[in-house]
Amino acid sequence: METFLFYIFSAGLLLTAFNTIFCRNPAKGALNLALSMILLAGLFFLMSAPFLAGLQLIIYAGAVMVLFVMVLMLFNLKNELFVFFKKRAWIWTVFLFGLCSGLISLMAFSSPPRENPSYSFLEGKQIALKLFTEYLLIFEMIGLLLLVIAIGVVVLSRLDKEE
Amino acid sequence: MLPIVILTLASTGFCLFLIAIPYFFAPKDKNSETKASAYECGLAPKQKRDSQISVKFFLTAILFILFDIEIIFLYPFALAYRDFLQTEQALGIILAMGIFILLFIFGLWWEIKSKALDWK
Amino acid sequence: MLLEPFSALQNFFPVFLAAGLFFIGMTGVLMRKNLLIILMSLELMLGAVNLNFLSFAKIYGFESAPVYIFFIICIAAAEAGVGLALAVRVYKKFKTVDIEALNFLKE
Amino acid sequence: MGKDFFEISINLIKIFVILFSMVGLVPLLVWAERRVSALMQNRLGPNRYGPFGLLQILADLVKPLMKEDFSKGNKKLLYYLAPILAVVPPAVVFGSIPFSAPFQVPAFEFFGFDLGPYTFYFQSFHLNTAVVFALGVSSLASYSLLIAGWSSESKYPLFGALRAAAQNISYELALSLSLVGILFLFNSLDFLEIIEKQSGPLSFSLLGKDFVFSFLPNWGVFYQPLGALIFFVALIAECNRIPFDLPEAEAELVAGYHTEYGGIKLILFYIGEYSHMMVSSALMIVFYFGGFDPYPFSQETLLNFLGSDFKLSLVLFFVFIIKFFLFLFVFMWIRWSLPRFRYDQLMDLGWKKLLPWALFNALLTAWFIFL
Repeated sequence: METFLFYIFSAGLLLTAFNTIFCRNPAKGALNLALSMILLAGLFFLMSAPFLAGLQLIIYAGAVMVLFVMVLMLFNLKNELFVFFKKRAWIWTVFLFGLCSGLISLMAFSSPPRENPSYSFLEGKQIALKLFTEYLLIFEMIGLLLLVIAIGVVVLSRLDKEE
Repeated sequence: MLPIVILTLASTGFCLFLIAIPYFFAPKDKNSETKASAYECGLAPKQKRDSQISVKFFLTAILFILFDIEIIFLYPFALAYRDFLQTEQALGIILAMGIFILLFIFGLWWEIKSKALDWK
Repeated sequence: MLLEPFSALQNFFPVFLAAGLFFIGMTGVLMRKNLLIILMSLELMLGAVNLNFLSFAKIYGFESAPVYIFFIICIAAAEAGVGLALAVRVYKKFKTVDIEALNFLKE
Repeated sequence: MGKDFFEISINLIKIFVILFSMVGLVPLLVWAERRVSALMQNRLGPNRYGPFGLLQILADLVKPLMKEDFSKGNKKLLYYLAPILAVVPPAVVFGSIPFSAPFQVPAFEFFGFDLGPYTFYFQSFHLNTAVVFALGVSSLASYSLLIAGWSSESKYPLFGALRAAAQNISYELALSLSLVGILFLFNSLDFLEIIEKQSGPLSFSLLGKDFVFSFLPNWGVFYQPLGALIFFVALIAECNRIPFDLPEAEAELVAGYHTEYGGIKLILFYIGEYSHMMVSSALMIVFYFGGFDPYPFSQETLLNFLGSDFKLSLVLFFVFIIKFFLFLFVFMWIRWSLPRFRYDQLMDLGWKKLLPWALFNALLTAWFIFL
């Protein structure tokens, strides 16, 4: 039953991903992307990583999408005409996807996966133990990055007051 | 995982069922222009609907994301806090989290001082 | 039950899905002219990378994959914020979100 | 869902029972709210139809069902999606809240099938990372505001939706920070474990010595009174209830984001709001008031007093229901006793006061645990 759900979610994910790109109105694109992020969180859930699924739900579906929808409402975009930048991009996509899936199947047949995997490292506590022992430096850098962005965004959005 | 999907489908189905009832039973009449116009306390809507909205909402949303990420880092730390106390380099980890929270507090203080958050 | 002949590929299915999603995001970035849609498809690509990390964590027991996913989620959200701040500035100055307008540096 | 056919069907029925009990409770809450507010302003609430005016609920529900289903504009799909999105996230989170202790069903024989032993959970689904899940899903609630405002295609609902979403967002920060305090204390993400850790008399060890207060229960609120207050205020703000319901206030923008909605779609918004209120009071109980933990007598004494753990779960269920209605009453009580905040006061409270205090509370707990 679970694999059946897995296929439904991945089909839904591909469908909404297509919609975010091929829709006329960017606001509909944003809502489609929100749905695809929720489905991605569902996929994480099915792959027995509930903590990451929860994070994905909070950050992507909760915060990023609300930001997009807010911005799109700010711009009040009319239904723009169906404008494509370059036609050749399609060919690139199909070619690279074929190449990539070939490489993956090569890897699949060459090295067998682990036998009885224990997915204990996906719980919240294990992530914390690994995060704060091995990747402490990156953690500090991200803290600094967020501070810089917080200040930068405020300054950026205040420039027009001086003009 | 399956019960969550069933629960969402059940609740959407229930809402659709509720919405469908008036579709069958309620009276339907022609869709006059005045009825279709936006509701502005009875007066005819003055100007076309799109207008410029202040950037303030946008700023709140971005600051929400940034502070939400910092809170997300606190979740695993809170979960494994008692285990960190047992490890030998516990003090290093707690110090690092102290610096992180210091940056968080400084960011918040700077936002408040620079009046980026107040509305009027 | 679908991929019985390629049973070795059975647990590689999310990797193919992630690759597909990544390239959909890539077409979005390459093909669309609206700055916002480009940012959105960028989010899509980063989500696909997350999915890839998780599936390889499960297949090959890659211990520190969740930490990478953690960082990618944070950086993607922060990047979306900054990207949109710039998009607002572009909209205010050029009154359009079309990236055709951003060719003033070209002489 | 379950090992054998019997368990799957039981789980399925349980999901629908919990969903319809939640949606069924909403008209009762509407009626209770009108009675409570009336008694507070010493006038009688609805008591014309049926005993104590209980048939008033029927009238409230049937009338909008018969209203003409009017909709306009070219965003029809989104116009209908908004009310549905208002109801689905609270319903899903309501399913994850444990109403009572799970009990073991022994293996029994039933029409020739021998059905193995399994545990029966008093909730739609049992998650071991329920806290993050509940927070993630309840953060989806701000979509219904935005879509409703945007698909009504007129200026004022758009403003109302933006303001409601901005308020919803900024109080979510304080909510998740006060949850961090809870995680410091009980460091587990599962609702059942958090409740289980809150049983027994209040006992903690500080600087080596441990204190036991036998008269106070071991609930979260006595460890973090400040965190409980912040959590409660943030929950009220999340449900857009007075004193935080400026975006829907009549005086401000007509009716905020659901101006253009009428008939059954408006009722769906009310169902969404009241179920969000129910979820909030249930979360408040689970985190700070010990879920289904009957303090005066511990669960063990109750168990051997009542015999089988099935009866124990039933008694614990009633304990939860009592606390649940107590908190719903507090929600209504606050609604009719506090004036409405101005919008900038509202946002200032969210960012400038609640957020720093929640952070302070989390750090304080960390410091105490460190000692």
